[in-house]
Amino acid sequence: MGKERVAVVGIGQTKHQATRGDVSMAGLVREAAKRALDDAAMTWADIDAVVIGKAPDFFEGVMMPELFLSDALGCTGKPMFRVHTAGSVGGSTAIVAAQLVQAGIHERVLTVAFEKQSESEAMWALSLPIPFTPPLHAGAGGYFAPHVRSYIRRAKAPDHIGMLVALKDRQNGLKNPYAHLHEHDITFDSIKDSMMLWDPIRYAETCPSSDGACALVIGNESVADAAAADGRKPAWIKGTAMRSEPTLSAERDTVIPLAGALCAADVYRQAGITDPRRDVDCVEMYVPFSWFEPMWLENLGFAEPGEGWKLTESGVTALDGDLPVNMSGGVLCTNPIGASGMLRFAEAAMQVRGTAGEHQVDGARTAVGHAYGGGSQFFAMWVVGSDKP
Amino acid sequence: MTDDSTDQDEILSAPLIIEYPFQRTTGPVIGAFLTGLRERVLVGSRAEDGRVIVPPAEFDPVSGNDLTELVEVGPAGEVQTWAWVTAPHDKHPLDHPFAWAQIRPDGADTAMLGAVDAGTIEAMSTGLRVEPVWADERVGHIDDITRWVPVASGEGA
Amino acid sequence: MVLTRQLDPITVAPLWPDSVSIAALQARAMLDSGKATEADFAEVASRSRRNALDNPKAQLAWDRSAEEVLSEPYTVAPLRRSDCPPITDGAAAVVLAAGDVARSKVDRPAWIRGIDHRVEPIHLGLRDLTVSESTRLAASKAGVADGPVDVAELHAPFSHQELILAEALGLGVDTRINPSGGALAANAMLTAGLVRIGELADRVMSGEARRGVAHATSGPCLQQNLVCVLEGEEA
Amino acid sequence: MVDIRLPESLRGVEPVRSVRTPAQLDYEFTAGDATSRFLKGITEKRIIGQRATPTSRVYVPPRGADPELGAATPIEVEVAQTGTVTSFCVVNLAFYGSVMEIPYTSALILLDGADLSVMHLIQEIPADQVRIGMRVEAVWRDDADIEPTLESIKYFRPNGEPDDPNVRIPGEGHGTGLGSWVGGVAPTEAIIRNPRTGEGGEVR
Repeated sequence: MGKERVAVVGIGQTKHQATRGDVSMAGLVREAAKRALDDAAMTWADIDAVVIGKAPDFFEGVMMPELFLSDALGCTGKPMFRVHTAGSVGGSTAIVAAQLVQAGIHERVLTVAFEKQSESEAMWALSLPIPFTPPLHAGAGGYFAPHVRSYIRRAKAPDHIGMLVALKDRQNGLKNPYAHLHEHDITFDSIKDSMMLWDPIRYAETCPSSDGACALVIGNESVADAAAADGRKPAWIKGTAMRSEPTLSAERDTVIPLAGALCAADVYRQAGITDPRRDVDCVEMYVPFSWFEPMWLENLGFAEPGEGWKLTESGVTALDGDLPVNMSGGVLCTNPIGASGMLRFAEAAMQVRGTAGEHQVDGARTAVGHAYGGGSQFFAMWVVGSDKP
Repeated sequence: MTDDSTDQDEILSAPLIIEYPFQRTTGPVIGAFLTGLRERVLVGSRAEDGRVIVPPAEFDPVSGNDLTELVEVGPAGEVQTWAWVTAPHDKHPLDHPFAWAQIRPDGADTAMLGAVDAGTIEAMSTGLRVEPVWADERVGHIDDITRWVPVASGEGA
Repeated sequence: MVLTRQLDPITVAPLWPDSVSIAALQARAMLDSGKATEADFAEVASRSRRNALDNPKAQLAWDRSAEEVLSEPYTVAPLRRSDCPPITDGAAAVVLAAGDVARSKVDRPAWIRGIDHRVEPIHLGLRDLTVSESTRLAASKAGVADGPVDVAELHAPFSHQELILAEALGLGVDTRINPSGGALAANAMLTAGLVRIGELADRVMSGEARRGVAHATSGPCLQQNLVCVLEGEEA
Repeated sequence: MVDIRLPESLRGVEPVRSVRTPAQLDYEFTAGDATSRFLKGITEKRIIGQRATPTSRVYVPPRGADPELGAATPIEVEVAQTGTVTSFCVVNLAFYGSVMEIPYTSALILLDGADLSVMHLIQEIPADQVRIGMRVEAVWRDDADIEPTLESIKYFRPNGEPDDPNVRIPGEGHGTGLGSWVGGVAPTEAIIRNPRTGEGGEVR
């Protein structure tokens, strides 16, 4: 079955902060949505359907928050859907929205993802005291740190790689006015001297807890053509893919997850990418702990197994490198969990639209957005391009 | 699941209690509603079609645009629909039989939820006039209204 | 009590209004509007559980008259115990296939002819609780009225909600409503809508129904509604 | 922020900006059949896993199904109380609800005879001396304190055996842990394959 050509024609995000004490949950979500509508030169009435994503309901303690947010997003009388795939949800949500347009069901879909972490604390919600089980999981860091250690051993990576990633992403974040963390005085040594929280993960190698939202308007070919004619460049969606795998499988490779590799292979096939290292101009990937940059470089095919850290070490992934990674500062600078995946997808779209401001990669024509979630069990990716497919 | 002979009595279960404080930011519109409760005042927001919505909607339910005009309503109002709870749950606001009611404060065009302490089901009716009973110590929380009570005849009209 | 957590987190949820009470507000509005009586509610409750006698997967099935239901005390007036759904553990799965794949798997596929999903404001004060505008809109988009409806499987957890939905869907006397017993016979909440689609599909695939409508709901007092039209092929 | 027009009565008073809305929800957690059987074994100080077929992977603790095969795991297998550390982290962070004293070492331990690592504590060794490949053994609570919980194993400690130099890090070198891309080869031809669906490329 043929798919319609679709594009991102509007992008909005909030200023991300530890606590957005000035807005309600609904107000936060609207701040991003309104900016996306303005960017798309549309009003609420122009939207056919709304797709909302966020991570577990426990985080804010509102069950199925899409129900009460429907008023805020102008959903009355419209189709409204909620997507939930843990940390990858922002990416999955954008893909569901894109598919509603690709399938020809709607012409213009607003998609929004958010988290207001200040209303509660995600680490508590991720460490529920499950009966019969020792309380060992100290949040996501406690879960992922052993996998990072496995990577370091398998790849024979030197210790400083994680610190290099943290330094790069925090410095990239300084160029992004929406980023939560703006650490002007960060240095390699300050990262090295920061507390070892979940050995081998240091405090300065972890993501913050943020309040924030991201929104995209996705339109069909005629909507995108009209935007282009109006001087508002669309980001054409060249491929979308989602994959998942069981968390507790004896067959599972937690360093190079199969589902992540299959997701990448699928999205590259759709986008006609045969050598991602050569064909992709920049990548925005989901790196909540710094060591995940080299891990995902391998998982997504930008490097051979065991070689990802060498790209980081040699500066290939720097903003002025050959393959810039996390130009926005990434999850390490901004982590409103439910929105984090969509922020990656949005940054990729901004790059190919040429609207990324100070963190723009010159001449970016093909960009990859990536998100993962759960215990590395959900993966979502898209490839966007400046040229119509 | 693995063996039909499993004795159901051997399936283990244990209480799982989930409790969080949830500190919510209100934004200016809901914040004004809570400020009003603290000051013993009910406020609603005026929608684009002129209706006054209470609790105030932050956004127009039809157009989706921001609503910015807050107006004082009530505090007395009229029961629009109600449900009689014979056996209150321990989380309910009252520990004896009461009515949940959608109450439209005077001057408002929509209703808000409240617990009406009417004594008996016979004392409840659609159209009943009620007024809020304010907590002695109010902090800007929906619980600042401890309950609603019928307005004695001849009062509050 | 968990369902209170889906209401407005600042102005409603802290009051902990339980889901039966919220539904009862809607039932009272139905009575006050003159659109239905408590006897009408009882008829729905009685018919649903009687239909469920033929459904081996139902949780709650019995043969009691509407009069017997009316003699029950109120749970949350004006709702009686029999107007409310049971609390259910359950799951459902449906396999979808397109075109020739569907034809190769079953003799008589239940084709999805239309499906639509619409939402309304969560605040009860912003809605007329005696109608379901989002269901009406979804039914119109899904093309319910484009042909006769032999069977309707409606996700109406409370008896009065069936009456609201039947009106919103424009169902007439020729439509058999909830032959499975509906959500009053088993209500594993977030799967009860999918069960409706499965129940209808079974009837279409078996030839018992030619064309039917399935419905799913979510949120307080039918806030969000999905309508799905299934149709069989004549051999 | 939008400009709000307030009624006269609220002008000049300190506005409410946030509100506390605590919530407590009471659940009854049901362990299910597989976990209940496993925990029954724990009360007898035995560690019992499950597998789908006589040759398939042994899951400890069992979940009742083998996720790769998509099959139930009716065969019970008692595994050893010794195992190998496949990875670990040292937690230096106190967090809400935790009764653990920091720092503590939380490790993935592959019990001898099992195919999936369990997460548990390592003690009786300084945290900075814990190693991948280290051999460990279970230390149980006193008999009187044994309950149907994995906490009846107080922790694991070094058992004195030499490290296992060939420790299998989860997924590595078996199953699908094949890595992904092979230099210069198009990713669509990459050597990755899903053993169940066949999706992906050929096995190297």
